[in-house]
Amino acid sequence: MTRKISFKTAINEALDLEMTRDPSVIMLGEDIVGGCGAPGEADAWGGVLGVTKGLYAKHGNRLLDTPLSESAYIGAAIGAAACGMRPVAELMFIDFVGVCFDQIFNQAAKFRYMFGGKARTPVVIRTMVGAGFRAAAQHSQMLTPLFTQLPGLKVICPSNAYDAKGLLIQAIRDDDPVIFCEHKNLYSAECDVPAESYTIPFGEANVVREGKDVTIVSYGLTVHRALDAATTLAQKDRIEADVIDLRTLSPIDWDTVLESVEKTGRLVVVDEANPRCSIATDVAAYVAQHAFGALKAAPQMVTAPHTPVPFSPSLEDLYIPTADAVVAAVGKTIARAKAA
Amino acid sequence: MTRKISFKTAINEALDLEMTRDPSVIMLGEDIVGGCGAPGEADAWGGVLGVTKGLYAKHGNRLLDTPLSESAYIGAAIGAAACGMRPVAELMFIDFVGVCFDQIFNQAAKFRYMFGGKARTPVVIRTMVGAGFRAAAQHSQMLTPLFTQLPGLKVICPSNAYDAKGLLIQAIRDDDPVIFCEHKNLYSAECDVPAESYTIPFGEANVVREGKDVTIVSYGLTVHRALDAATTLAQKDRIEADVIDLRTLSPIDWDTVLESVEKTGRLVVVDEANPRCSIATDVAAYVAQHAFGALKAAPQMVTAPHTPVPFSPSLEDLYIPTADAVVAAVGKTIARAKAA
Amino acid sequence: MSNNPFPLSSEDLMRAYRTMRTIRDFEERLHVEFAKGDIPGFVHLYAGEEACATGIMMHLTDIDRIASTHRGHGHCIAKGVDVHEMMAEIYGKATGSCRGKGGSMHIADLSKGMMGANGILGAGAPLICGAALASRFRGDRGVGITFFGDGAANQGTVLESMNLAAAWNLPVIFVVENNGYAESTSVEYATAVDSYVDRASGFGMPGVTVDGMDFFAVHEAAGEMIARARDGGGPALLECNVARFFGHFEGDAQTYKAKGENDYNRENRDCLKIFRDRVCDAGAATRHDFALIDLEVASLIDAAVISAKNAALPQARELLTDVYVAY
Amino acid sequence: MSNNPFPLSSEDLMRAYRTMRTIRDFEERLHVEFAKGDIPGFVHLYAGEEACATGIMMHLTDIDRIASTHRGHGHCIAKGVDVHEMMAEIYGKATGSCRGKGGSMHIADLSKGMMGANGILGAGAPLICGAALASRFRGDRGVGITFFGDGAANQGTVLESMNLAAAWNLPVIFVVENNGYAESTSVEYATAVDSYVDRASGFGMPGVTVDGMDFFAVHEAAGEMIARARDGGGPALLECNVARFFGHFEGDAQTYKAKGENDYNRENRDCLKIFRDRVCDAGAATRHDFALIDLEVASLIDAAVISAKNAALPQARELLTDVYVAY
Ligand SMILES: Cc1ncc(C[n+]2csc(CCOP(=O)(O)OP(=O)(O)O)c2C)c(N)n1
Ligand SMILES: Cc1ncc(C[n+]2csc(CCOP(=O)(O)OP(=O)(O)O)c2C)c(N)n1
Ligand SMILES: [Mg+2]
Ligand SMILES: [Mg+2]
Repeated sequence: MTRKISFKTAINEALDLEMTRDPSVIMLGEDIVGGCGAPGEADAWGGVLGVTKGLYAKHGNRLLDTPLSESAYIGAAIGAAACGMRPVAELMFIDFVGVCFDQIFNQAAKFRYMFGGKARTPVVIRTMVGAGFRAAAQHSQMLTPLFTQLPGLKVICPSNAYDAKGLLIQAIRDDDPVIFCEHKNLYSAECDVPAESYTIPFGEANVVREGKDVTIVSYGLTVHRALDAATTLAQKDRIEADVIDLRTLSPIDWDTVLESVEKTGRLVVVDEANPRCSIATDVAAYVAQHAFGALKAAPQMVTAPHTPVPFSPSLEDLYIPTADAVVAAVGKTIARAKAA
Repeated sequence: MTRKISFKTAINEALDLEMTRDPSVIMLGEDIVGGCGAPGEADAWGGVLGVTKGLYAKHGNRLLDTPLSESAYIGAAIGAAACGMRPVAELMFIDFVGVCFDQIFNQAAKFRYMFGGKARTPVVIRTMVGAGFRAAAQHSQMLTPLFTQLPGLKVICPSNAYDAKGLLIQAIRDDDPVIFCEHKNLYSAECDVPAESYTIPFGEANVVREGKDVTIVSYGLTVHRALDAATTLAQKDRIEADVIDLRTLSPIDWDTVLESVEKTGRLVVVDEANPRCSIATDVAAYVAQHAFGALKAAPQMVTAPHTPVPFSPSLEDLYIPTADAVVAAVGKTIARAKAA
Repeated sequence: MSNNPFPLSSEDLMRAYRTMRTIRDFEERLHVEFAKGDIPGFVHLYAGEEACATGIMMHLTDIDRIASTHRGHGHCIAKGVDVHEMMAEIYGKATGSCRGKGGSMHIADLSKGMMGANGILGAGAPLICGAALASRFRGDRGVGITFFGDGAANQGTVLESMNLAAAWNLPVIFVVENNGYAESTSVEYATAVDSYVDRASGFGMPGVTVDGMDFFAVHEAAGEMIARARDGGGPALLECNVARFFGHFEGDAQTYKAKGENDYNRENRDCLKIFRDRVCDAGAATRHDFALIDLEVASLIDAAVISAKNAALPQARELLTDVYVAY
Repeated sequence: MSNNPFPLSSEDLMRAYRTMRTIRDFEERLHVEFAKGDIPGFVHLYAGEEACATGIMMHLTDIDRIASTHRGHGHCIAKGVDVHEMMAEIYGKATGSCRGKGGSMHIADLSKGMMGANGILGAGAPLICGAALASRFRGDRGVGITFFGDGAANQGTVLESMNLAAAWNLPVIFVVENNGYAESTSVEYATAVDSYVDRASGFGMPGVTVDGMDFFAVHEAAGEMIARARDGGGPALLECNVARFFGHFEGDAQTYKAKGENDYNRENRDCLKIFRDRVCDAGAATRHDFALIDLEVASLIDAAVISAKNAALPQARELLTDVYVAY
């Protein structure tokens, strides 16, 4: 059965299904239940934005509210994973990673290698990413490049409710540490989602729009900006864009990207992260190295500026790459090709 | 007066000169004095590899050994910087950043922006980077991309004693937070260094070898691998490489890189970091976007593999990009150009 | 006034009241304005906890530094940050303390010794150790105060900083504002101790718990600690038991609180009422004196809201400035 | 043996001695081999502290888990990790515990409940909380032990974990191996307290300090704590005062130590001597029994070194394997 549900509900459903299916799945996080031990309602919050609401009622103490000690409880999730559980830990905002980064990148990510292949650490770290919430510099970052850089981690960033559900179920069943990035400005976005359980494999990008003139690669929220840009381009300039939603950043589906560029000869990468050492540079550089012959014009990168995220709405609205910026970048790839 | 001194001595000299010149310079770090309060010699260690040895004798309690609490003392250095001091904090190995990352990337890096331009945070974080020391997965990383990604930080990584001294003095005088990366396998490498004080501005790459056929861009230890490769290429194949030592990764000297590629039409980037979202992708992507017309062949990236650093010498020796790998990558740019 | 039994002059008493009243009105007004939908982002209100910020800050001058939290408006006001600029900042306007770039969670004014509200729990503790260290190197006798909640008290950063401050004998006061909740999680759930003061001795510093709704109790305990730290006596831990009158942030339905909890606190634990009653009962001021301040403050807050609303948003070019001093 | 006044059977006494002797010989031999230049990387020796690891580990089985430190050889041996594989790992050989990829600072054997030495100070504490949590969910009555030094005791990670373990009433024992130094920095410099046990009550758990050079003292204190934790009584803190006989790592000139400090410790605080003398004096075993073990262990270590030296290095393709289970 397929219904229209929100991204938030899809996440909740994925967690519910996996907790029901597999008793080794547990959840840890700040206020993911909410109000444990307080005089009021026990299932009060269900996470800071209500994403995990209702799960405590069903799964009881397999959900644990935590003290405000990210190193301790993210590390505990990792330790429990190394001992056979499948914990899903919530790092409320990815921006908080600075207080628990070691457990993620030196412990979880490296156990298997350091221990000569003798460890498995099936932990999922769910975390909110991205700007647009007026949440300012320390609650709005798109830190996907930092995690993608690091061997031993898998990095997922879905753009819609359908993918969110399938990728999260996959993440929970996956035997490696997964950083699961949920864009807070997508939480209320709805789409058709089956009620049943299903998985989406890692490393398979989604071609969300087909076209022959230019390849636009993105992930997360900016996939929608890319699609808006593609619509404008089609309507105004009869330019047909292939729009690729990477969905998973590590592993990444190079084949789909290369195939598209072989067809279109033009590449625009749209990334909400800051520009340096970003997903944008990652994709542009890979394509330049591996599909140079196919490129008819310089690859273009559309990213956030090299600045922290500003608070004021007037500035934040300029921060996330806009559809206009994508259109302009596509224009450059076409103009240059013509000029060449 | 110019003498041959080691990278290590050059760092020590820079610190000594700046502490002498400016009373607001203080130093904090684990065992940077060594043995404070112990019955033995007070200036026992001078840092884990002796880099700061002797400075306590000269500058006394302006050097502080710290408890093993990186968040607390790196944060204290940042706080003191925001209050008008110029602290130089030592993070023994860059790999330890996981226990104090927040203070660096959410505090130091963002103060100025978040506070509307009303803060200055002139802190330097000196730290050891890189593999080759048989120090295994948690003491050998080249995490330069993580810091370069983040707006608000400056990232420096010198390849020789001369640059180390001039760049460190510049870093201490600089008004922004600087991550100063010292490759542990360069510490004993010597070159000519003036005894006097001098600075090297940030954002100026160094063309360490001139050639017309291919541009090789690198930084830190791998500059030497690039130079070795260039020598081989010249001797064996009469290929003359321009070798660019970036020296500072953020800011980065795009002009010098672009100028060279305009001349040579071929680019190889050599980076000891892991491949994804690396300095290699950063440079390759930037060049592809901004000098596409000049490129005669696909830009090539030579990096560490997407793995943690292995312990065993037999594996670690394969980990850091070798001169042979650089030669092979150059070969590809030439072969492809010929084939095209 | 001859019949003043308090350890503060009558001017200081009225100054303290004015500060508390300013915080209260600022927050109550934000609550109203937020509900209208005009205020962007997350807003955490300090209403209820005014005596804590004020009782401590009465001992400080601009040379002393504080590091605040996500719930920072009260600390800012008590430390002397301009109320108009604060309000404008919360509205995201170019006239704000941070020119609109920081917002509620990042208000700072280094010239007043206010090192910033902070969106990261516990992050202020190391920073204030650095401020105290700077004071020591400069010999300016400045002290540093770091505030954190009962939740943030469990951040490693805070705990490390206590050890650092004790090991280095830094002039730092660690202030736990224990309002019983971290978001929706109770302090009883998050720790296995009755009081955070139990931790002080484990780091080698004295600790005291006070009723944080009682200005005089806070003022006295803080005064002793601050004087001691200023004279080289080292750090201390002050736990203030307080109540927050609103939710964790604006929009919080507060279902985790007991029924009637807020009403009870407003009725019986309002630091402003308690202060006013005690001062009036002692005859050190009249209800009229207080009423005058109430009026003044009301119009200050009114003016701040009006000017914040009318102020311009930052211009597009501001997006790219202030990342570095030079780059 | 009828005249055994100890709370261990005579087999267990000899097992404890064998463990301590194995650790000692392993470390003394590494010291010698390192000086020859054959051993790559950093090596931190545990010699001197054997009674601590052994006294604790005697209470554990494979279901119980430990998280170790950079100075991990002793913990590994006491937890039952294969000595041959350990030695090969330290030489970077393909036959090592981690197939040569980890080295001294990353020896692990999850099948023995040994969750890894660790190159990051304090990092084991959260991990062991997770192990204990897993035990609770599985109902297997397993306990977790996390070791850290007097230096690492000041890492926020460790302090946070104490609160977490207490709040969740986890079966975790926090063991501070206080050898007086963190690298070259003394514990007196790095803290303002006499004992780390002063911190236990601040997190809501009991704490005990023992002479960590006395196997029986460690064994008794640990036994009580572990039994209590196993029965759901929650976490505890055990401080073992020990001495390291060598430098921080091999190559350390130890100039920060007092003159004669190492000699004094070897003479008067050698846990092996103390143990042997007490057991012999009580008549629970003879010097001959001990000498036999000494011989056995010596040949075990010899064999381990020889086979490690002769073993093959990992092959090139190993560089790229074991990053993920599947990618
Ligand atoms: C490192 C970090 N973790 C989590 C959060 C999210 N967060 C913001 S406020 C808060 C609760 C803080 O509780 P407490 O410290 O008691 O302060 P109070 O809100 O009660 O004043 C949480 C969990 C954060 N900002 N930073
Ligand atoms: C987070 C972190 N900081 C610093 C280091 C470097 N380091 C390794 S061992 C050590 C000293 C540890 O002292 P202690 O905890 O007392 O253990 P001991 O060596 O005495 O057994 C230091 C500073 C590290 N490995 N990790
Ligand atoms: Mg609270
Ligand atoms: Mg020690």
